[in-house]
Amino acid sequence: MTKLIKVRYFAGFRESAGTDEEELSMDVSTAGDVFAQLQHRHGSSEPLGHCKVAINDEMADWDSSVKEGDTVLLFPPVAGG
Amino acid sequence: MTKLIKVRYFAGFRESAGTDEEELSMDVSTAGDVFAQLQHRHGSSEPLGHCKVAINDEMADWDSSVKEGDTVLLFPPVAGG
Amino acid sequence: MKITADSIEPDKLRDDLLDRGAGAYVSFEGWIRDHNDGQKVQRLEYEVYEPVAIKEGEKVIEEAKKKFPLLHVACVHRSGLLEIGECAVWVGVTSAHRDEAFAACRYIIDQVKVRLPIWKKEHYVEGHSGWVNCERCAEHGHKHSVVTGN
Amino acid sequence: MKITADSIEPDKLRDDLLDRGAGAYVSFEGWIRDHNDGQKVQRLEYEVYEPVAIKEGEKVIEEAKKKFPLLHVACVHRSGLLEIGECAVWVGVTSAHRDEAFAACRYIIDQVKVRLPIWKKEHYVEGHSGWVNCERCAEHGHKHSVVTGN
Repeated sequence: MTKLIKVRYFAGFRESAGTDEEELSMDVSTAGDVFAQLQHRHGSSEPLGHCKVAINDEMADWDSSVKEGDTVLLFPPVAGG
Repeated sequence: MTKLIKVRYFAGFRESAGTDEEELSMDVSTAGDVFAQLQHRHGSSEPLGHCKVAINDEMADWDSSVKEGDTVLLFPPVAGG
Repeated sequence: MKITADSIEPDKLRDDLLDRGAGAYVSFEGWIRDHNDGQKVQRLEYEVYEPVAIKEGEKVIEEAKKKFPLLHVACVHRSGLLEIGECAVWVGVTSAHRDEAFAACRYIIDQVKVRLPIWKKEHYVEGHSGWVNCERCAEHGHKHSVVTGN
Repeated sequence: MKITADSIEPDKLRDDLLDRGAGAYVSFEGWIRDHNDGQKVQRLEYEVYEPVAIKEGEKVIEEAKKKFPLLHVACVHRSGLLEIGECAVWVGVTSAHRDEAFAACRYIIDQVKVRLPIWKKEHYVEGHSGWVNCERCAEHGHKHSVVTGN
């Protein structure tokens, strides 16, 4: 089912996407689906296992479901400190 | 063999000896002998294993030998920090 | 948990943790090194997604308080451009005894480094720059995604 | 290794350890708690035999430097009468990475506490006082030799 999803990119992902956010109509059910489709679209090779995701500013899992109107935040490997 | 030994007491040992240092003529060969004789003399019950000893300002072992003119420093259980 | 674009002042942060019941204070500071992985670093740029970094940092602090009997805990992380020698992250912990202060301080910095949405881009003396990948990923032999020319 | 009768100022001591190659700074401070073993403490008196305390402290620092790849290390211990909340001992360590900074800081404070000729007498709110026995002895259920009336 196609949903309108807002996607936000950070750090290296923003650089490969060429934008920090976009609104997309996507046929996805989980956060992992969003990652997979956008990885293909933006040609990024970062493995999903190294990345993290948040939905509407809450940390989420890759199998968390995504619904119409959600904002999905794609975090490349973090490196604080 | 009897030797002239200077003995220095610290913390609780000073309090039980009633002095911080004394010169004694002792029949001893090791630092442990000094400890044993003075423990008896001053009625202290601190076990040797909890205490430490230095000879002439260098940390020593209880079986280190003591010679004429040495200064033996008797350290009750330490508690820095 | 605080994110700040201003200099971290450890002595002031320490004073907020004073407590008559505290016997131990342990602090960690992460400083900007002049080298990493054999490359000379000129400065570092931290990108922080604050809304989630703060929430996740508070979660880490709560976890530490549950695991260890602590009196006070605080953590501050910088954002923006940092020069060599600057403090990028500070963690301070007080407790009655030192065991738990050391353990909690270590727990917090370890978790902060791998869980908070914070990224650093190293700017090298040679002119290029690169995003530094996470420590855990590094263990899998997967370290830099170098971007040249900036 | 330094023994001092004056207040310890951690922020100044920290600044002596700054290094462009340092990525991690870990510090430990021992503060005077208002209680110990269920007794209310009013103040603490540290007796230090300086000639041996300094030698033994330097030995501990050298051991830490051999065990871990450190950049800078320092340790300061107070002597004399201390009030609740005062810093009795400070240890600061810098290194490239945090593993060794945490491990070395911990090693140094642990050794300082059991090896240096330093004794503390607790003065209790109830009026009596007592020499505090070493931590290791305490493990053998042998804690205070209380002297009453002072």
